[in-house]
Amino acid sequence: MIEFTIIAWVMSFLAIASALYAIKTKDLLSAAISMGIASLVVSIMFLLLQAPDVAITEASIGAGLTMAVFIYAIGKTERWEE
Amino acid sequence: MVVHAVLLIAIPLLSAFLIPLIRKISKWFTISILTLNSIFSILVLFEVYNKGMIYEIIAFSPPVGIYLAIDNLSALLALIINVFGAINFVSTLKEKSFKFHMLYLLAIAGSTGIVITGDIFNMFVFFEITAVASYALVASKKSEKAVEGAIKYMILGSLGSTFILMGIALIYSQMKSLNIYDIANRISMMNENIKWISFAFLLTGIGVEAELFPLNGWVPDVYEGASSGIASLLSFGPSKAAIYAIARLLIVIFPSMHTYEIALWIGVATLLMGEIAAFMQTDAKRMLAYSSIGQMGLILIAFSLVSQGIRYSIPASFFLIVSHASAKSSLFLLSHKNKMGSALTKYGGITAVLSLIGMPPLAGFWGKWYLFLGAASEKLWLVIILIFFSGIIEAAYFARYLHRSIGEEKMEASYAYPMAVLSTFSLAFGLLPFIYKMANMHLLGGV
Amino acid sequence: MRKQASVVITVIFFLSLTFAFYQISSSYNYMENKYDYTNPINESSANESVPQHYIKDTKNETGAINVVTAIVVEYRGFDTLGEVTVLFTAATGVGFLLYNLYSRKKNKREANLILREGSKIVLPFALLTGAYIFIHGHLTPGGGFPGGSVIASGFLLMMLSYPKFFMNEKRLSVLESLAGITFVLIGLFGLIFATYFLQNYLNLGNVGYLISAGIIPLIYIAVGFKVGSELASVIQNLKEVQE
Amino acid sequence: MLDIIIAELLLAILITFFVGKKLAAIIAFFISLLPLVALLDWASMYGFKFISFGIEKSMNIAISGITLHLAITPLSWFFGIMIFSLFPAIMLFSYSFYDKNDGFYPFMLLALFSSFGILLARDMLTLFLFWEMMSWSSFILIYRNKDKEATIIYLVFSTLSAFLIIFGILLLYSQNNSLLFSEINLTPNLETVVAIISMISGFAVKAALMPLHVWAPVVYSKSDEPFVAFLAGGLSKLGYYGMFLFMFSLPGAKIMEEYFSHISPNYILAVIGALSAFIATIIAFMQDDIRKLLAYSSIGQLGYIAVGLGIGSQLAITGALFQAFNHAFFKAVLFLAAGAVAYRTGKWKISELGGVAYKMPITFTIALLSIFTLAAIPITSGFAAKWLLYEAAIKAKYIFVAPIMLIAGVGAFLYSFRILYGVFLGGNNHPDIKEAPKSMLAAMFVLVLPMIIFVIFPGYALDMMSRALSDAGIASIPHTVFTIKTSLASYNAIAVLITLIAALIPAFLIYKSKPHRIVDFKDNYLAGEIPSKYENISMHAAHNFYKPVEDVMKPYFEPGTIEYYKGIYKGLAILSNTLRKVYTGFTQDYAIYVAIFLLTVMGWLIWL
Repeated sequence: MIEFTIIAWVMSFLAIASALYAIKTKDLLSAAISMGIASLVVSIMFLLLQAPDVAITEASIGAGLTMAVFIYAIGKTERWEE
Repeated sequence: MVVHAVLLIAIPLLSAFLIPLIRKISKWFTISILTLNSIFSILVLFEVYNKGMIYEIIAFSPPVGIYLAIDNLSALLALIINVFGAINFVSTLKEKSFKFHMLYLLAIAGSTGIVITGDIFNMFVFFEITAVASYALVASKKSEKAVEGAIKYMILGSLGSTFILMGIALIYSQMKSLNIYDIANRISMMNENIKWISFAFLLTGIGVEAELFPLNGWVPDVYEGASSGIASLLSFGPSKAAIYAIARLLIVIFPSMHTYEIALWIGVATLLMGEIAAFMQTDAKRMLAYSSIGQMGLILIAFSLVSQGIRYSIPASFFLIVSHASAKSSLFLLSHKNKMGSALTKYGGITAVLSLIGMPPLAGFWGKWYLFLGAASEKLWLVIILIFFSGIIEAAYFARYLHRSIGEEKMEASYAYPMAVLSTFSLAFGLLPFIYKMANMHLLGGV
Repeated sequence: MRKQASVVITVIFFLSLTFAFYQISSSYNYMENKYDYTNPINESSANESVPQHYIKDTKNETGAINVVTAIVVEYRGFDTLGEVTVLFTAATGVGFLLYNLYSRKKNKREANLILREGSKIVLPFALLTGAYIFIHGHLTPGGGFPGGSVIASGFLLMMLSYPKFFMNEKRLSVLESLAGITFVLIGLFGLIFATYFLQNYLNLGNVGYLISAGIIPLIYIAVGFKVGSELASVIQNLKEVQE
Repeated sequence: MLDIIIAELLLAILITFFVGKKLAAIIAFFISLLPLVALLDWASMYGFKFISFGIEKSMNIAISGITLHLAITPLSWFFGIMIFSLFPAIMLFSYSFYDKNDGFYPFMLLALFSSFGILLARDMLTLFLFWEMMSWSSFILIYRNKDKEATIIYLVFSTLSAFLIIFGILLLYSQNNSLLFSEINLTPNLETVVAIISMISGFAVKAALMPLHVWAPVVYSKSDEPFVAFLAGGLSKLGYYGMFLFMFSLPGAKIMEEYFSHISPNYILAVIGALSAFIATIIAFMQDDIRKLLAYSSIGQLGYIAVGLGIGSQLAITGALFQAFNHAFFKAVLFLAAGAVAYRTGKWKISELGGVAYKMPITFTIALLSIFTLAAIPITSGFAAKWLLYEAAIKAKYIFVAPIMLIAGVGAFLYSFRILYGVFLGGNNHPDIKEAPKSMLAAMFVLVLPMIIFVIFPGYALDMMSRALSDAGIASIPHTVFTIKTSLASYNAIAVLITLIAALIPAFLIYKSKPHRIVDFKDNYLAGEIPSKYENISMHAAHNFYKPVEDVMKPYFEPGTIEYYKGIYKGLAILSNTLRKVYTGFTQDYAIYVAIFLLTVMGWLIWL
């Protein structure tokens, strides 16, 4: 059980850190990527919490497709926030 | 004949899915589907009128499954959304894209779903459908203002959706149920603080759609940017559905003195804010948008009077909803050109304005009358005086608007006819005697 | 001023959220009190809480091993129909707004060799995985949504590696429509062959086998196709937009 | 029977929407006779019997879950006679006044219908319902004329009036739990008093009492004359009907006197009425637009009625009712006459008119008779009414009120003179006009008849009033057909008439004995005013006739009530413009609002 707790803490920290980085950074591309990382971490959390269905969905949509949409959108506009 | 209320949602969804296959005739198909749905909604209304509240189970009986729960107000709102949707569609006939028609149908289906569902998560899902369809419809004018409005709407709307979801999650964590009546029966067992927190989340989330102050920053921009037909759709569809959702929240799930009081003062703030902001507005659509905010406040006040004035609260909201839906959608259609050249538009515009100000025998009068009786039975004199104050301001800017709209220029028939028909509803609902019995039936099966 | 205010409010906001969740965790217990329904259709309901019902009776009632699937498709199938529609609405909205902005003539840079060759190998597996996920939705974790999105991500991979890769939009939307129609029709057949909308009217079959659980696999296949084609078309729409 | 009358009225309203101008006028004329027929039928409760159809005296109609209680009372009968006599005449007048049917007839009939409803209403909701219908039908009639200020100001003030009335209704309802007049028991407590005062101020808006009169000059001067004749003659009387109903039929006046030990609102009402009469008279004789002049004159004359109601004694109320009756007719006639003159000349400015009497002698004669009544020249019924009021004020020791009223009465001569001289007499500015069309003349003649009758038989008028008063439990003044007896003196119309004729005969002989000439308007002095060099002066005698008085008075009236209302408007505008800034247009701000809202609701519910 202790391993689970440690992993959970690490994962939460990672998720929050990458989310904060996504807010903080001026580079929209890395913001999108760090959002993807956050979703990936969250999907691992889901898996640990025994919700495989949600984990699969989160991984493919949150980490995959959403990021692609963001990146396409950034490609059409500006990469750097002013 | 058994009326399946679920068809009100299933048919537009089915046809929305079907439209890409029959792109060429999508316009006429949409019209026929909207007409069919209007007929269904009228049948549902009569069913409710004859039998009282209807429940329709979907897949499994609740609380494990979902059901639709239709009371007099939701039947009325379903009727308004579908019938007005069909009439209002005439004004958007110029749109050729089949995707527009799909989105229109989805917005109608979503708003109908919000009002007839008896399950809180299902309500959220329909909120999402309505909201997403509305964002696209607002932006469909493709002008800069429309896109700006749509983006604001989208940001605030998604914020609101998140809050609704959080509120639902909090409730589910405690009650292990999503059925509104199941929750309502056992709400007293809920942890007091979580109850209030989830109420706050739900109120905030739905309040964004229901144009409550101060959650309504998107309103003026959206109504200004959207084309007249869509502004009209928004004024009778999603916003009315959302205010009804708040009523269910307030009256069924969280009935308590505190929530009524909070809703009352939010309503008063919304009313005053909307009317005062509309007073000096020069752009017609923005003025109507602010005025909508005010009217939503009025409806919320009506809903919040249920503790003492329950006898009057439901009829008041019933008539206010009808009056506002018909009058405001008609005025938004008028704002297409703001010219009342023909007799038809004159009739429509003047009837709408008189109903909003509350002149008998239009529906708006009965709404305000029952609202006042309800407030008087709770001895809320301050609230009554504030409503008077806002009413006078309303009269001033509407008179100005009417005067400005005088002109020889005529509007297209596709705007003039729906406008006149929509206004007629506030006249008809004020005069038909059986409407009163309908209005006076209790909300949600016996509050 | 605005910045400071927003910082302060955000801090307060999160503090209160923390408070809320603390409250929840401190009072977390299953409430198992008896129901007291005034409303007539609920009289037959069990004397147990909804989660317990899901865990105990899912197999008998729906024939699905995966409880989540049973909940998503059967017990709360109407919600799923709604969710599918949300996605559909979003896809339609994106397509509608970007309709006049397409350009397909631009020269685009080729992706590098590894990506190109790798994606050729990965694509069949991605599609197969996606199909597996939604066909086996009632047996194993997964279902229509993840399956569809896995398929869509396979196509995303193709778009990334071959900038000229292009899916026929009309066919995509026909597929999407057919899948949606199937879903609603399955529901409507419930109204006709059984009593309620979306009610199961097929044989539940042998629990645990591929062909079992009544309408669940059918719906999930429809959902899978729908989600896959929608997401793919959304991405394609975004990709093809003129700059 | 009554339901048939109501149905016919409604049907006629619908039909007149769609038919042509002539047919609409004819239908409107005959339909507008219906209420009069009903009233004559109901006259049996007065002991008269003219015709008998056996129309029910009371009826209940259920509509939209509400029961409308309708019944006739002596009080409403009295007001009904005076209001419904106007309508047929107005319809007759407008037969040649309008070239096309653009909404005048249907909405005028709607106004008629709702006046009928107001007078028959036996519960507060019915009263309010018809009151509002009246408000909006007249709003549409005003809106037809496309004047911005009139449109806005009328709608705002009728909304204000409606809200004041409904506030009173709600206060009374919350105490008695009934809307029926017969079930309302007034008790002297704060809520009742507030209710009565609120209602009186609500009705005072329509009655154009002084601080709430602002809409009247604007609307009167910017609308068509046939409609204004109804506004001034009929609608304002309905305002006083409402006041009378709540002050005396329900004894609101008594309750207020019981509640306030020192100065009761009744006294304040009397003072306001007197001031209204005084100030409006002074403003009236400064006007150049004949419609504005008549509008201010209306406000002044209506002030007398308020004085009567405020004093509240037997004499005073009789005087008030008498004054109301006279005013209904003479003001309608004057507005119609102004309309007839404008129909022929197209002018409303006194300084552009003149000598109309030579071309339109019948119009002139009729207008002259009403001006006599307006100016309360002895022998006219106007004099009888005002005399009763003066006497009541003196007897009630209203030291402040009586002199002001007297001065205002003299003021009425001053502006009546302007109409007479500036419009009708003097040099002829309009050589090629004709007499007004016959339908207009007939309309005006019908309306002037009661004034002639009551000159000789004031007793008949008092008969009608005494029944109306008995409704409120007030005994009538002793009178015969020719004389009115009060404690101070007795007024005998015949005696006065004989004296007057005796005095007039020598005057007439002197006038005839010498040849005289018609003085041209331009043949006069400038009354001591030196025209400034660049002023585009008119040499018309009526132009700046009272300039010296005006120069003295104007500084006191300049920052009048209108300025006060403008101040309110400006304040609201500033408030609106400030509050609108909440909507900054930045989505970030809106998101912050959402968070604040969430926290507020949460905090409120958890910690309160």
